[in-house]
Amino acid sequence: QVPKLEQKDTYKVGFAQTESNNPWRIAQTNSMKAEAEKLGYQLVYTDAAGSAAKQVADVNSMIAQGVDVIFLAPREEKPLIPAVMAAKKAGIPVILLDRSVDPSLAKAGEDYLTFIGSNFVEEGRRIAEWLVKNANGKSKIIELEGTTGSSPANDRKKGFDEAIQAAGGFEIVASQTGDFARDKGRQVAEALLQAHPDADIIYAHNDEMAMGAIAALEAAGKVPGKDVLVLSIDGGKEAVQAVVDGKIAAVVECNPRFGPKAFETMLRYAKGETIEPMIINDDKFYDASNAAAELADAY
Amino acid sequence: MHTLLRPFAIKSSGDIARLGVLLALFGLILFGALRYDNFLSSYNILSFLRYNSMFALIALGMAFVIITGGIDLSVGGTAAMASVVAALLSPWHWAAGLLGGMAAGCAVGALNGFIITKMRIQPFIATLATMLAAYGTGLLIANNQSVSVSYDSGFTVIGQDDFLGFPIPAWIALAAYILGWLVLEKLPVGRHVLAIGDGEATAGLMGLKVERTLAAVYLASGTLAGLAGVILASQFGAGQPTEGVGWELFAIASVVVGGTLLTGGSGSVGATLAGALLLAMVFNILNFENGLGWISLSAYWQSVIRGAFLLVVVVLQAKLMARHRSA
Amino acid sequence: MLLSMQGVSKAFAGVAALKSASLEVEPAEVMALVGQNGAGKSTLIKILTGVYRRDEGSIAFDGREVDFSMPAEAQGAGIATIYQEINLAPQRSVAENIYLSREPKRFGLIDHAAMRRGAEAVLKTFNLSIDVDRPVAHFDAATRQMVAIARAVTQKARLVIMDEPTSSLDEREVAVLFETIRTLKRAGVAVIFIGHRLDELYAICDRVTIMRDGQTVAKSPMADMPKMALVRHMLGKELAAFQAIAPDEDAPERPVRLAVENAGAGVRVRDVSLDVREGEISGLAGLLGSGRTETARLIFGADKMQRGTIRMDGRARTYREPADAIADGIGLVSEDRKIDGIVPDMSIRENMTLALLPRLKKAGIVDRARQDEIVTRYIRALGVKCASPDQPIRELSGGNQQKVLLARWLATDPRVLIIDEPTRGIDIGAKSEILKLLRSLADEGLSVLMISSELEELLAAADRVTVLSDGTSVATLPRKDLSEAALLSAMAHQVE
Amino acid sequence: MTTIETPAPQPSGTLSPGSRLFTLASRYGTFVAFLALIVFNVAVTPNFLSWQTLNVNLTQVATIVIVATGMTLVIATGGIDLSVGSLMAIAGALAPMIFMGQFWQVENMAFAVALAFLLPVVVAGLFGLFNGLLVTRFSIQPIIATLVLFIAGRGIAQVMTNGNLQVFRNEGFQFIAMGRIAGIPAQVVLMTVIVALTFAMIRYTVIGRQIIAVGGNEKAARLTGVPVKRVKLFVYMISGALAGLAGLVVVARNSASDANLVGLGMELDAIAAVAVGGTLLTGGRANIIGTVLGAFVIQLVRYTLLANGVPDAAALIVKAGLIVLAVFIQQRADKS
Ligand SMILES: Nc1ncnc2c1ncn2[C@@H]1O[C@H](COP(=O)(O)OP(=O)(O)OP(=O)(O)O)[C@@H](O)[C@H]1O
Ligand SMILES: Nc1ncnc2c1ncn2[C@@H]1O[C@H](COP(=O)(O)OP(=O)(O)OP(=O)(O)O)[C@@H](O)[C@H]1O
Ligand SMILES: [Mg+2]
Ligand SMILES: [Mg+2]
Repeated sequence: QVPKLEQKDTYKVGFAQTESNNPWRIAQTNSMKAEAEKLGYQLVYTDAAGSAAKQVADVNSMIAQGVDVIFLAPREEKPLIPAVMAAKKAGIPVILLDRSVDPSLAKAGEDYLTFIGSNFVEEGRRIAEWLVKNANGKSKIIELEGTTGSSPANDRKKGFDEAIQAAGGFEIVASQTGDFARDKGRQVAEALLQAHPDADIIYAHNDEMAMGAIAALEAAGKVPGKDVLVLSIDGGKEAVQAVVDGKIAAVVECNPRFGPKAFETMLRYAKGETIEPMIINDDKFYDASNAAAELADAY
Repeated sequence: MHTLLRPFAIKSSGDIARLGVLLALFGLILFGALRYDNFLSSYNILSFLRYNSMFALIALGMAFVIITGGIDLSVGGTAAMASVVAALLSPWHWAAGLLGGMAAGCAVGALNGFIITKMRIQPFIATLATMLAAYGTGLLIANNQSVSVSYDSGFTVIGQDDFLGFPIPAWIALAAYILGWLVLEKLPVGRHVLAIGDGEATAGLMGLKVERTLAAVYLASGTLAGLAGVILASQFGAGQPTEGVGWELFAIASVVVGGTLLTGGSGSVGATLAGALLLAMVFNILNFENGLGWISLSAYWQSVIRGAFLLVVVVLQAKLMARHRSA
Repeated sequence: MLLSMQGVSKAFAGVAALKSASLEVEPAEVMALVGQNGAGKSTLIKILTGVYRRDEGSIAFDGREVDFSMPAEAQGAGIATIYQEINLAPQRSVAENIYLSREPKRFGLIDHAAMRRGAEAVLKTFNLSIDVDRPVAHFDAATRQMVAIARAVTQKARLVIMDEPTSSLDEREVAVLFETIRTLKRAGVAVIFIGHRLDELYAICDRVTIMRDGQTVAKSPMADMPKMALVRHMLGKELAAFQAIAPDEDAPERPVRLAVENAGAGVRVRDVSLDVREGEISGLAGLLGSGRTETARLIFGADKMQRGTIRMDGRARTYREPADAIADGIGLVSEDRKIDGIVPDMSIRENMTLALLPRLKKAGIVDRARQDEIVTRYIRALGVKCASPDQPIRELSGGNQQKVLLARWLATDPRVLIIDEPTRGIDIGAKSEILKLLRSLADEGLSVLMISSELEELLAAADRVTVLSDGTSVATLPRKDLSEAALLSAMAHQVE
Repeated sequence: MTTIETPAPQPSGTLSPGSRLFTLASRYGTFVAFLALIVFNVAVTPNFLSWQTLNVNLTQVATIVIVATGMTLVIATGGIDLSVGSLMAIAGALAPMIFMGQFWQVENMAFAVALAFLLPVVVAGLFGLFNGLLVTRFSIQPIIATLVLFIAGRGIAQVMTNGNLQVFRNEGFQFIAMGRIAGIPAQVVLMTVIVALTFAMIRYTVIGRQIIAVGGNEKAARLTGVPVKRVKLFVYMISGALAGLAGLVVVARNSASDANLVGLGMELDAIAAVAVGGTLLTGGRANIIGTVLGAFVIQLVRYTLLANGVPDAAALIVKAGLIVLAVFIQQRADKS
């Protein structure tokens, strides 16, 4: 069973972040810190710099420091299992944020408390579904993948590709990694647009690459939104603004503001409530129809 | 001087640097012990050793490579690839995983040796290329994602279990270091490695089999990286094709902080271990410092502090060596 | 016959270094291999030991055809070699260097104690008692040369090759070496001895092979080859007599240009005072390790001077860097050309003008025309044997490299030229040329400080000689008092 | 291309015309590799022969070339500079902060933009100077000396921006990456000018020759009066400043500065370009034209793999093979 959590006035909580090299992660970290500060808790924050192995070591050092709860944003599904198990053994409840761990090896409600976050496969599927409805005859897709081997890249590709295949009539002419980065995304888009001038849809696995792709389109003398539809995931302010401007056609939100919900869940557990095994964020969807209205709320 | 004291005699500026790194290591441990609760708890010590044994292994191989005047940038990629191979083979038998991973590392090492000695391409470039190739191969055979190891074949024992109260990976690293020390100090081939680092052409003229020795050194480095990959897979239950980024720089820094010159020709196995532990300790200290809550260090400050720490260590070392030289 | 090399040819980048050269050596004989700088002696040796591959020719060793692909194989077959540029691992200890690749072992592990004992024992036979645990780099060129010799003679080889082994040794060391060679001979070992000092060759060698321009031009028993004939074979012409360099004995005292007063640094240079006068060649003599090289480095600003004063033309000067000394018109041709002299990958042109560069510039840009002019002039004046001025200097023979380095400093038109072992590795023809050149430059006003281990050379060329012993200047002998006996007794001053 | 400073000795007329042709062809090893890549692309890659393709490749290669030029100088002295990527991030973070008025109120935009060009490059140059100081004053080995800023430098950039992305639009500033001079993209012009100046410096100036001498034999250089320390300080400073400049180009091109990512991995690209271009990492040589060709080869390989849909994992392997091959050809060429 998941270790119990005493009810106390203040807690020492650990937050094991996986990396902080993109705006999304930074927003997530800030949200966690802000909430901990608001509640007056002591936060032990670690950054694994993109290494699953280091993240396990980080969790171990939290255990050594005797934290009450561990919030873990696991970098990967499988390698973080030892961290979850070590915490369980040490009597510390773990709450997973934004990515989960391998369900065949660790179970919510048993080995860790719960998972809070979005479903990356679902994000890819949602954007694909929008495309199927709104393609207007466009059909040749360039896909800008996230960092090779990372789970959001794999899942966002899986969800999208499967849905597109099922719908039929579309062709993914090229799919290459842009490392979730604007500059790399732009360079890759520039090259792919040269090799495939007939492409009329670009699907980027995050906002940064989408912005890069828009720059590439403009440099190639094409009009994003008209000649080429740009689709993205994350839904940060800059991207939603781009939807308003008509440069991005649609974007699925993947909200990084985990702080309030994470700490609320923890307190509910301390009070003795049973926690559902999975808490899915309700992520918004922006397209021309709602972007202007929602812009102010975008993160 | 009494023969018993001979090993501790300070004869060269390298010895001084080695003394320096030991002092720094003890200083840092003392700092941690005084400042943080539970810093010297067995939990922290054991998990520290379990995790960092991977880096220690890689640093050992790197030490040998650097002593020859070379460099091996491929170790991180090799470890990542080896972890995938080990994970894929682990369902058969734990030994299949262990040997398979080491063989994968060995293969990259052999390739490095070939490119460097037969194609005569500089180690920096040769191993830069094999680093890319190792990552590529790892991703290909892993199909771009982490590969679960078998939890039934006993493979995870290697990385996760203890023996006589100490983590098995730490035992492995210890054994490797003892072996490494023996080779470097007590076997002719160790002397040859040092002489080659002193000057390849000269070593050849003195009748040493330079190419063969160099190839062996890269092979050893690759194999140790493969072993680190096996531990990676076993300890974390997965082969990870994207792990290992920056490990080579960590290893190089460990070796250099251990008083070994990148120009080759001198170096010490023991000091390399101390160097690796010292640099790893910085991460551990930073984690504890964050826990104090006095200052909440962002990840950014952490890298600034790590850089500054490295700076302080190498500058101090340089000063010590300069003073020794002028004395 | 022990060794027979026949019809060996070798070309580097299309330029022939050896043209069908041959060499034969019998067991237990000492074979002299002589020839001008660049004649191909070292190349022939390197082909024999597998450093280079030959283009043509055959080699038989001990009755069998051999084709060594690397020095390790030649060593394994019983050939020990001391190469021209001393080859030792500088950071390894003396003992390790002597035993590298055949370490004494106990239970499979290196027996460090045995190695130390062995090394001390063999060095003792060379009258050298040094700390064999110290890295070779801590010792000067002469000691290193002795270590290399010790390494070679303890290899139990059938053939020992020595490429200019005496170029950095003083007479006492040479005597020790010769004793060693005789011992080897008695044990049936053959020796190939390459050298430029004729007296030495006649003293130790049984037969001689003479090379010129990559070819073997003469072979004969040493006794049947008069000196003059040998030189004629070597040069392909008669040698202008090796004398008349010496200056006039009662020339008037000239003003002091460079004065060193009680200079010292560390333990190597304790207290050195000497004068270098305008238009004179001043000699600096001393035993191996007496601190001559270190003194030169102090004067030149290469090492930090801790005590004493240097005066140029009467004014006290401090040189923190060589650049300061150079700016004052001082030049230094260093002793070890491989470490302190050449920039191996740079061309002859660049190497020759390196010190001159700052003065060859117009608005920061090198004046190529002047550079060319200077380079051509010195290549001709010193007879540098090269394919073109654009050839990398590392491709030149040892002696020719030395000439380029000399030209490097002459080109700066210095007022004081310090020159450490000026004729090391230089053939007899070029040697008298260089000494004559120094003389004539002195006559034009240049002040030369010449460090030399060859007393004969000092006697022939110097106007006065300062003798160092254990880092201290113990005597200054004017021309009229100069004699071999006087020098030797001064050098022995504190040692005995 | 062969090295500039030491043209190999002219074969003395004994070679047949055929073998001379071969020598010539193999001497320009990198160039041959480059041509082979072009031929391959013309045959295989769709729409390769177009102005836009040339444009894309030239603009993309510009930053690598700029950084690799500085790297060539550092490597020529026998050093190496791992900090270039981090310095790009620092310069890239600094520039927008200046013209967006985060330090002080911007009153005159033209002035602010001029400052946004100048200040970051100067700061990066000073950081380079810091590298040089570590190398010369403290005799710290270059890899480690520059590893300090490799680790800390990006952290400094992130601390400056708090890790946040800075998005901007500023025509004046972005001219460096978006503008055109006589129809040629500004960054390409910039690259050409830098390469030409550096080439001339290496070949014709005293400091250029001294850089080579320091790398070729430091002891000998010092004994011939070369101001070794000053020469080294100079090259690290230039490398830093050029990295800063490249950082400006990147952020200007993206209309955004992301301290986390600007210049990430640039040190390896630059070093690979230098090596593929035939400059030995051991120092004593500087082949600027080779470096440019090396960068072109790396860029073309990247483009080829992308445009032909080679998956990332396989692309890594191909890239590795091509680097080894290119350096191998280049070295054989050097020997003949
Ligand atoms: N690696 C090389 N590359 C090109 N040319 C070379 C090389 N080694 C030697 N040579 C050339 O071969 C010729 C013979 O050189 P070698 O070193 O054998 O002369 P040597 O007789 O030993 O002269 P010294 O008495 O000066 O040592 C010279 O002209 C030299 O320039
Ligand atoms: N035979 C020796 N035994 C011990 N130390 C020696 C010996 N030879 C040289 N050294 C070391 O070298 C130092 C002096 O070297 P230096 O090069 O200044 O002398 P030198 O007179 O120029 O010799 P060389 O004849 O090689 O030119 C000595 O103080 C000593 O440390
Ligand atoms: Mg020779
Ligand atoms: Mg001397």
